[in-house]
Amino acid sequence: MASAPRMSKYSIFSLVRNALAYHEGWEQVWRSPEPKPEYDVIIVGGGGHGLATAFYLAKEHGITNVAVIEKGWLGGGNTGRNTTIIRSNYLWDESAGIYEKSLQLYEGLSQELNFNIMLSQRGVLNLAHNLHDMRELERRVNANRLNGIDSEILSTAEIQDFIPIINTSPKSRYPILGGSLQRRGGTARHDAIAWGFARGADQRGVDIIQQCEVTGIRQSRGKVTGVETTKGLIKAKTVGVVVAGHSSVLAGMAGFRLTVNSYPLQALVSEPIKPVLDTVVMSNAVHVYVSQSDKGELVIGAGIDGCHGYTQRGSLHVIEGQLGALCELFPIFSRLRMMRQWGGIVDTCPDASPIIGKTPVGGLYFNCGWGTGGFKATPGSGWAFAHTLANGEPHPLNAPFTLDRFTTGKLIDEHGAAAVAH
Amino acid sequence: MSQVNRLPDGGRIDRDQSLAFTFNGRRLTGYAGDTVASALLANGVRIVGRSFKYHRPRGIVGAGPEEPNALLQLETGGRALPNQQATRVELYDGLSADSVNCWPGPDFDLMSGIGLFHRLTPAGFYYKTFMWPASFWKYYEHVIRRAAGLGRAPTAPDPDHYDKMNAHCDVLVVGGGPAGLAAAAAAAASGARVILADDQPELGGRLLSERAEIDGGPAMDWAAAAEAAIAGTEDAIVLKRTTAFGYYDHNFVGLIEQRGAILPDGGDRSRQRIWRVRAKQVVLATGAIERPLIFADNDRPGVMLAGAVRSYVNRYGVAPGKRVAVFTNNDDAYRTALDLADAGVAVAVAAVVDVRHDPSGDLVTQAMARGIEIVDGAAVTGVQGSRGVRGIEVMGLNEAGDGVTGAARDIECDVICSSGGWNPAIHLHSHAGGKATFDAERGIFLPGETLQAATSAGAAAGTFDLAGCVDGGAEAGKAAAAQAGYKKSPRRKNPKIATEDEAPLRLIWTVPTTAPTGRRGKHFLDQAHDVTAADVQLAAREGYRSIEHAKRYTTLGMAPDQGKTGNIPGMAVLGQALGVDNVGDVGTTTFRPPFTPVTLGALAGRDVGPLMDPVRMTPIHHWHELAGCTWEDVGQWKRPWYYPKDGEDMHTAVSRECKAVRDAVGILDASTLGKIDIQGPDAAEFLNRVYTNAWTKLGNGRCRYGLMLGEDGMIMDDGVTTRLADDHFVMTTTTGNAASVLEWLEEWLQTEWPELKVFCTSVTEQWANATICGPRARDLLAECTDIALDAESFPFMSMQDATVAGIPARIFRISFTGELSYEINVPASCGLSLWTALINAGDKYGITPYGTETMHVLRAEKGYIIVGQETDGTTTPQDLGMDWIVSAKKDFIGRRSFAREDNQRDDRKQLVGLLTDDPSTVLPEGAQITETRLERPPPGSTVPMIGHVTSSYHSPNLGRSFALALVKRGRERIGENVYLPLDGGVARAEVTGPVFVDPEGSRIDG
Amino acid sequence: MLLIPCPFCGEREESEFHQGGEAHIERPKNPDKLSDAEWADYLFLRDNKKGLYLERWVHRHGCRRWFNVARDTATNEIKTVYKMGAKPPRGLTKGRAK
Amino acid sequence: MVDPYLRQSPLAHLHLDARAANDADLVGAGLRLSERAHLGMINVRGVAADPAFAPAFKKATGVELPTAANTTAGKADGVHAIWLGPDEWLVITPPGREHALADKLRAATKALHAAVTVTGEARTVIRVAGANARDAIAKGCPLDLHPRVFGPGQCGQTILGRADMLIHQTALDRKSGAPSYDVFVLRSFAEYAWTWLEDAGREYGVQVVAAKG
Ligand SMILES: Cc1cc2nc3c(=O)[nH]c(=O)nc-3n(C[C@H](O)[C@H](O)[C@H](O)COP(=O)(O)OP(=O)(O)OC[C@H]3O[C@@H](n4cnc5c(N)ncnc54)[C@H](O)[C@@H]3O)c2cc1C
Ligand SMILES: NC(=O)c1ccc[n+]([C@@H]2O[C@H](COP(=O)([O-])OP(=O)(O)OC[C@H]3O[C@@H](n4cnc5c(N)ncnc54)[C@H](O)[C@@H]3O)[C@@H](O)[C@H]2O)c1
Ligand SMILES: Cc1cc2nc3c(=O)[nH]c(=O)nc-3n(C[C@H](O)[C@H](O)[C@H](O)COP(=O)(O)O)c2cc1C
Ligand SMILES: [Zn+2]
Repeated sequence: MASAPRMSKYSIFSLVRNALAYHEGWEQVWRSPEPKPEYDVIIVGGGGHGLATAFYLAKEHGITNVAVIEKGWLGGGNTGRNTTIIRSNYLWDESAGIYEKSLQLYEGLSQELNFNIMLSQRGVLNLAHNLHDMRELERRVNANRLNGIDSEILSTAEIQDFIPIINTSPKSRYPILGGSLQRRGGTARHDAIAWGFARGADQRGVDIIQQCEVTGIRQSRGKVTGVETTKGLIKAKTVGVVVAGHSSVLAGMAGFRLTVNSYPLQALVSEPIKPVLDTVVMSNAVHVYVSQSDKGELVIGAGIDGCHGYTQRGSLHVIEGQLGALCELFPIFSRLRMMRQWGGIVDTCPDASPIIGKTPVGGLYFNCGWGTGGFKATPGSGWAFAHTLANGEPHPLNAPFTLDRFTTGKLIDEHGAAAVAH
Repeated sequence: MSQVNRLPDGGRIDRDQSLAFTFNGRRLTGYAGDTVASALLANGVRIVGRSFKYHRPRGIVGAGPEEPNALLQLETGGRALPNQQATRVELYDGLSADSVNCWPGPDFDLMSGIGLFHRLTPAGFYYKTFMWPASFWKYYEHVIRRAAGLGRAPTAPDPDHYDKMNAHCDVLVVGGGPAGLAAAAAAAASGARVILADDQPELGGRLLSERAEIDGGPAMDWAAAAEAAIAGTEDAIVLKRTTAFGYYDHNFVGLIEQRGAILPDGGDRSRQRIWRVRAKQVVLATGAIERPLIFADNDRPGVMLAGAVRSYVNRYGVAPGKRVAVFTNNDDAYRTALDLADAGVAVAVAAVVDVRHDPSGDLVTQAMARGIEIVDGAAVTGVQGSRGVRGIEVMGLNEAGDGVTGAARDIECDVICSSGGWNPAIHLHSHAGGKATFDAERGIFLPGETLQAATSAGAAAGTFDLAGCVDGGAEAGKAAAAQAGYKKSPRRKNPKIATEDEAPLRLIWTVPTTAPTGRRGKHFLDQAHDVTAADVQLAAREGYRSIEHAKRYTTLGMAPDQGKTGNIPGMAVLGQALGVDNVGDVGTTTFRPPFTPVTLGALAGRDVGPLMDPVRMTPIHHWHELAGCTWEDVGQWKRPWYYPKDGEDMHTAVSRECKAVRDAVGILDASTLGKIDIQGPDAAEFLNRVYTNAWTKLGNGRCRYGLMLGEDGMIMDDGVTTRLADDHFVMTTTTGNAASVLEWLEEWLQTEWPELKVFCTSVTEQWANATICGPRARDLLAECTDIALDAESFPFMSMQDATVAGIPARIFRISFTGELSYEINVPASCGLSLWTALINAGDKYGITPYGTETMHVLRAEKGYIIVGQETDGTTTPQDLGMDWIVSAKKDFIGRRSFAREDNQRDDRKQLVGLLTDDPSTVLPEGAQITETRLERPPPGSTVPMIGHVTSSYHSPNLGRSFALALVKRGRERIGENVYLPLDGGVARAEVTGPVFVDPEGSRIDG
Repeated sequence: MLLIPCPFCGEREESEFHQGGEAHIERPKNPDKLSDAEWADYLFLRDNKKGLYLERWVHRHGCRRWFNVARDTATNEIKTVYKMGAKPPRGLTKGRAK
Repeated sequence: MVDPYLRQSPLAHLHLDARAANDADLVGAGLRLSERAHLGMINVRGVAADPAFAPAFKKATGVELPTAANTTAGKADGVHAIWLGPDEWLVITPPGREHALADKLRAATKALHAAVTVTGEARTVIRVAGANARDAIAKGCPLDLHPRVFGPGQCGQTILGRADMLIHQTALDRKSGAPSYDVFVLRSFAEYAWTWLEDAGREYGVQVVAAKG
């Protein structure tokens, strides 16, 4: 099948070589092919998860006759609008398994993709402001460590040492009682994840078809046969749907319902400033989290908006609330300014865990429900979903995350660990 | 005179008020009415900073929110303000400003060497490198981080405060230029409630910068009259220095007002105020933003926007240079040439370079008449002078506009006024989902369909002539008022405004030079982020073809100015690189709030410090405080955690309190418990449905414990409910869930069971609750009341009305500690009286106030659960061994879920007790449990867990530690050992039943 | 920032309300007769529609009444509100995500 | 009946009387605050559509049942009724009269589906008056309090800062013509609400005035 179109590698040497040629020799990161009538596998949704799935299908399973179909521009969904926090310190074994796999993949991803994703393992600190928080953190840290995940408790004094600008005054309304730190956690450059996976998948022959919306899911005798799109019918016997906030819309096309609800989740950035914050700081109790990007902006988020929505924007009062909390935690941020705010559409599950696997329709698989926290899972989710699509059965890492768990009751309740978005 | 560029007269500055300020330590002066930018220009300062990536010298470009370069650090310490646009900061006496992103200063910047490597650092170069060796990225990152960022954060907490104002109006007009003034005046005249907001210190908009005339006089006279008329109408609010920063759903608009006399210091007032405006109708008269022509080295200090130069000349009395060239594709820029030519001898117009052949509008004719040289059909192909413009190279432009012809000619000049036309400021229109349509003739986006009740007027709507702006504004204002219900509008006469005939512009998106773009000089699109046309072309070449990809790959438009000048040219450059026919098809990136950056502290408002969140206080709160308790935050409540006596640590205090309750009597403030009054003939049936157990047969005056589940079968809340009469119950809930349980009950009543005749009313705060508890509780109570207290007259789980210490009370004999206990409820206002009466009377029994920690120890000794501690949203009554409370005879919320497969698993976690081998080891709550002795594994490998510790304390009554835990198959394991890998090694514990004290319940009656 | 017309109190700011999810999900009369899958359907499966969406709100900081709202989740336009127990107004019927 | 000396309003510890005495000669304060402590309050639930309900209510209280949304009936310094919702009202009485009135209400509605609950202990009332009363409240209340929309006798349950509030515009101030409001808050939030209002009023000048009951 379609052999790798180009294979030029990125390196300091290629940069110098191209500089001498006025950068006119660079190849396309990905092609813009017209869809073929049929593929072995179609992936609907060109976000990080969809592209990672395509990449691992090609790389790990040798399946390259694959199309990724994206209605807008690749990476333009939640992948392009998240606050880039990466960590694996989840409570339950099932979650720990898949998120830790993901973090491990992240750790080698720049090299694997030959695309610098700027993984910055600067540590993620979760704050506790009351005894209940403290207990929950302690429980999670203990569970993490038995699951082989680095995690530690910091005292208030240690937090102050670690982050000199944080307000640990016992007089604040909700004083900081302690925190948990995952040092391997951090951030990565979100766009680079999408672009790196896209480039890697494209190099292995995957067709990435942008500006092409899936409008229907064709089935025959309970099995999927293809998808209708704004560029016509495209056939495939295996279809993986990875459309995050739009999952219910796609499920509706296929004739079933999901357990997800779509909400706006907002984030904002401050104007860029010189480095003041070297760690990701999150607080459930006062509802805010913040990190500083390599470019200098503070990247700030909180919980989801109060009502369903597909508008990709949210309500100002949510932002107002989160900034009250932020200025309490970091009084020196009060005079900095918000430069831009935006929203994404997150698909939340009742137990704050994802759904990755089979659906009532044969050959049709869904990967959704990552809600406020799936960026960190991107490589792991793609890796496991690729396995699922390639084998028709889930990998043990994603086997617990079935849609069926809502029938059996075997939920994986990660509300505590999922936190205020992340 | 030090202000070398100050014109001898003119401008709206107050020359009698001289203001001293410093720039990078240099002492300078300006006048009241100046901005920092105009004052710097007046003083001949050209280089104000260094560019983001290449550290090129940069000067002032604009005169308003479009400014990409002049971002200054204002003041220091706690009052520091980074990244302030010099064009928007009003000058004040003593102002101190510094350049950002350069060291030691903008004139000589050590980092400027970076520029030499510019060829190695095109857009996105970092994605392609810094990957080897893998472990080195963190060092590279460190360097990148230090190099990035602009200004510096303050170094101390903000000394200022901020506030907010909610406001409502019929018509909100954003922008106080001619269109906005006309709109607001028309709307106000109709009787509508009007808010007019403008971000400048004076109303007038562009009129402040122009020499326009209305009705034969200066246009600003007309503006002043309009302002007076608006301000004179009842209910109109005119807000200056107020920026509409975001337009949200349902006509909600956020404004930010600068209130302090000077920007960095609010004085006594809030420094800034957020106005949260809900308008019936909005008129957007936000004007237009000029865009530059994109030519080689168009970032040299001295290259400015033509309209901005007009502002400096007319508004601030400053000529930014001595010999000024104009480079334009339209007629409007000729106004700059004319105004400069009229400004006096101090400044000369070198030439107007026009990309059009034979330009012909009225203004062109005037310029010719003034003897200004016009070089038509020409392009600026190069700029001389790297630290400031010294001259330009001009060549002919070919027919297609993509190449140059003829011989190069140099023109000496020190300022270049560049104009590529004006873009309507459609930002606000777009924030809340409004569409934009492309006008290919003029190369601009116009406001299209909107989801909001809004109209755009004036330049914001693409009307560029003054008469049209005034007229369109008035029409829009009138129509908006009519939409809001104010139909009558007084007749108005259109003011007389002469309109010059202007010829169409010629769209040249990148001005060609003698070499392909990027090979000779740099064509900057986004000066703030150092993004060039070549960068965008590279993005296109590499496949980042969507405007959104190109934006993110090059960072075009992502700086604090959000691409106000560069985005549209950037879009066009991309369109041309992709070869699309209509560059408008490329589309814009999404406009997002805020229009200009908004202070985080202002968005937080007054919800910081002591007002960050209410502290809920019980009626006895201040007694506890005087008693020196430590507090526990429970939701918004403060509850006494424990009461340390002099020198006591927590452990000693809690032990003392625990002993007192088991040996004598303790007293607890339980006022925070939720209390819900439930009345109606169907009240018992209702309880049957919301609780797991049965309620119909509960006798009057009797109490019963209940568990409430979610429909998923998991425990949600618990509490004791008492029957006061056949049709009257009072329910208690946990402190944290008081509000949510009431809402839950209402939800079921209102949405699912409207046929039930039941009313619920919260009485949580109606009652104060002092709970006395311990073997001497009866003796104590007997001293304060007349009712019979023996176990027969007042049995466990019953309630009586009585008088306690003279106060009418409801006494509940229920117990959360296993001891004889009376929960005495009195009207809240009497809570403190009751408490002090009991404390006084209890003195001889050794009464001891105890806090939540002791309460937790005591209840755990009895194996009583706490929702949220022994449960975590995945716990069923059966898991806790509470099958006894689950009725098999009736349906209730959550019951059906028990039958599901996962609830039938035999390895579910069950509540048990744990006793460590070492009685002094208090296990950490949250410790995980293993079946066999296993150390904590090295990272990367795992150890199977079978449960975790939910509660763990030292018990003075047991003389040892104990714990409750949820353990897989826990009840089967009673008597076996389990292990807990901890920080200091592995602890071993025996699994026991969950009840440690008085399993027979013999203490309950005292 | 929605402006929600409470059918009882009139137009009020979104922050006074709480959204309670999809409307018209009736509790099954006889849960025991349902299969686990049917029960899961009632408990968890939702239309989560993009476009016209029927949802329940409670005026939490106002009159504390629950009511229904027909809102377009793609634009946030509120078409109408109606009381609990009332059928959705004509033309605004419940349906799958589109 | 409880002796009054036993009772403490939720703001008692702020010693407002002393502050009022202190502020007595203050002129020009734009915001005047006082606590109307210990007002009697009765929460009444009933079915407005039941034709017997409004008459029963009137009979017991002497006040017309306000059935229009956001309205009140009766005199703000005597017995009055505040609309809380379609089936919920708050009856306000002068201090000490609530139990007797509640009994009357219970008797009058005995045959109806109604619930009568004394709830005055759960709240306190802060009277907010002065030329800037509306401005101060508007800093944290999303309701439109403009006189064209919200006049004397009107009420609303809404938010003040981060607390719930029931606001009732009692009258126009005789001196200034400015509206005066009764702000009802739960007693646990009383100190927050008071502090919040004082803080909001700082720029206008705040005068603590003695309560008139
Ligand atoms: C503000 C915000 C902050 C967040 N912060 C974090 C964080 O800090 N850490 C973290 O781990 N996670 C975070 N998340 C969550 C994270 O962003 C997502 O879970 C993750 O990016 C989901 O990736 P995805 O590839 O599944 O979805 P997306 O990136 O949303 O991709 C789905 C794609 O499907 C496409 N699509 C939809 N419908 C169709 C159709 N009919 N046809 C074709 N294509 C279609 C969409 O256009 C989209 O591109 C955050 C989310 C948001 C919104
Ligand atoms: N001939 C041309 O090419 C041309 C082009 C554009 C404009 N003009 C002239 O400019 C004038 C346009 O009049 P107008 O009233 O439409 O606009 P204006 O530019 O005169 O006034 C707009 C006002 O709105 C303010 N503003 C913008 N955004 C704001 C926000 N978000 N919040 C608060 N204030 C904001 C601006 O500071 C300004 O004061 C006319 O005189 C017109 O002739 C001419
Ligand atoms: C981690 C992160 C950092 C961002 N930093 C910036 C920034 O520095 N400047 C900027 O204008 N936008 C920044 N954005 C916001 C984007 O411009 C954009 O708003 C976001 O990707 C959502 O897309 P949309 O606004 O086009 O819908 C950032 C976004 C993310 C996710
Ligand atoms: Zn209401």
